[in-house]
Amino acid sequence: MLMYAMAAVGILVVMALALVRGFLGPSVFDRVLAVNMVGTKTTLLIAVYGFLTDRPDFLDIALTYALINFVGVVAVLKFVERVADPRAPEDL
Amino acid sequence: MALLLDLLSFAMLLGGVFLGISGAVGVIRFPDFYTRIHAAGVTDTLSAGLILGGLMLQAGLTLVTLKLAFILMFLWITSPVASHALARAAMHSGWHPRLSD
Amino acid sequence: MRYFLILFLLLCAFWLLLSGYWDNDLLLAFGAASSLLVAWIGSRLIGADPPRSYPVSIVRITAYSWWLLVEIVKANIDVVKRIWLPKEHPISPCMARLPLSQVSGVAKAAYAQSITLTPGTVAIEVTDDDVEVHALTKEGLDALREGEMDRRVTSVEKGHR
Amino acid sequence: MDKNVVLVVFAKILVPFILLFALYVQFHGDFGPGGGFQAGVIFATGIILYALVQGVDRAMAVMPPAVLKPMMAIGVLLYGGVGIASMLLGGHFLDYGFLAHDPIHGQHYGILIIELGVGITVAAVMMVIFYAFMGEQN
Repeated sequence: MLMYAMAAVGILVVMALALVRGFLGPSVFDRVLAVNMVGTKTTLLIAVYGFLTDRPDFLDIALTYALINFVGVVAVLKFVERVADPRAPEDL
Repeated sequence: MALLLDLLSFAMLLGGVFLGISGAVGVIRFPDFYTRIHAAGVTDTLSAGLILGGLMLQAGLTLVTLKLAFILMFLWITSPVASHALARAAMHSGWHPRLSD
Repeated sequence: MRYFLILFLLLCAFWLLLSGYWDNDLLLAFGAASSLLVAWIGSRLIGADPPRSYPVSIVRITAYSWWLLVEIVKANIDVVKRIWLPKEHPISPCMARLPLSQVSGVAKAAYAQSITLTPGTVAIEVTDDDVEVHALTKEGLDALREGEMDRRVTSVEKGHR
Repeated sequence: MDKNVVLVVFAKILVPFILLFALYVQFHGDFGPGGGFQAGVIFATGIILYALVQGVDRAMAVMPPAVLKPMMAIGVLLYGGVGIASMLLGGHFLDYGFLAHDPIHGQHYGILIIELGVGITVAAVMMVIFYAFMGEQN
């Protein structure tokens, strides 16, 4: 149990660091990169949490989260490509 | 045997977390967007692989392991696609990389 | 039709592995019905351009995957070194257009995917006869330029046709 | 994101499996986490991924709005129908126990059909909303 807890805390630290990059920016792409990273780490966190609480059902949720994260990033990129002003992507 | 397996999966989880933190530090530390993608790549490939691999060792030869393998396959297919789409979108928006020399 | 059948069998296998209830008749029936429905939708999604070749050569793909896995581990170690020890291992970001020798779009995508999957190199743009790569270091770009990965992907592709 | 080879190829490979995963979540509602709502969302996500990569027109050719709009109603009717059926068979609204001779079986089938109704409606509504958003931009 302890090792799952440690892994979960470690993943949370990674997510916090990714959030720092998300807040710092400077361009919208850095932020999307950070969001994508937080998303994949959330997938891992859900999987580890499933083992921590001994409920392997959580793996379905992890898979779903990974899927939604991927489609979300693709959708945001499509939006950015349409809307972004090429000269000033940091304004978004 | 069980102890050995526990130790091995503990080592894998620890290694995965270490790589994750390394990648995150790289994402903060590297100078421009395109170099940060490489650092994020570390957390998406080997870090995820080690963490899920450590869990697989604990689950043994069951369908849980298989589901973990599905998650890993999905992550390894989608995260490079996302990185590539991100880099491509940035390049198309005229966000030029900082190159050495 | 061929695509439909292959997809149907793959989806049935996927259902069985996801579900794990292999003795529940109701769920098995739902699985067969779902696979049939999705295979039908899937062959409509492909539309007018069904894939010409199928990944028949499982052996070649497995061999390539192992090689790629080793490359990924090596690249990860390299990038982690450059993150923690920037003095000893400085980064030198660079870009180049590298030629690619694959014919089909699937193989080109697989090559670009392999490039991106190894940390330290990212494929930015894939065109008909080259791929634009951003690399963290000059060494990484030079290693890619030697073209071993390109050759290996192409040989897997040739194994299909 | 026009003509991104990598995205197109891998979306093509992924979408059928995403759709099957949605149906898996749909039918395993009483065995694990999941059920109609989640399944509907995942199913719609698969089609939305296809639409983002290949363009809305091709997605509309496979999942035409003309089919989706009746589907939204069919799901709700399925839900309501089970409720009415259980009333006709002597119970209260959605009193599944009366749907079969054995109340346990009745509850099982009742929940299954209701979840199916929810799933169909949610998937159809999500896709129609997405089409509406994409239509506005063009």
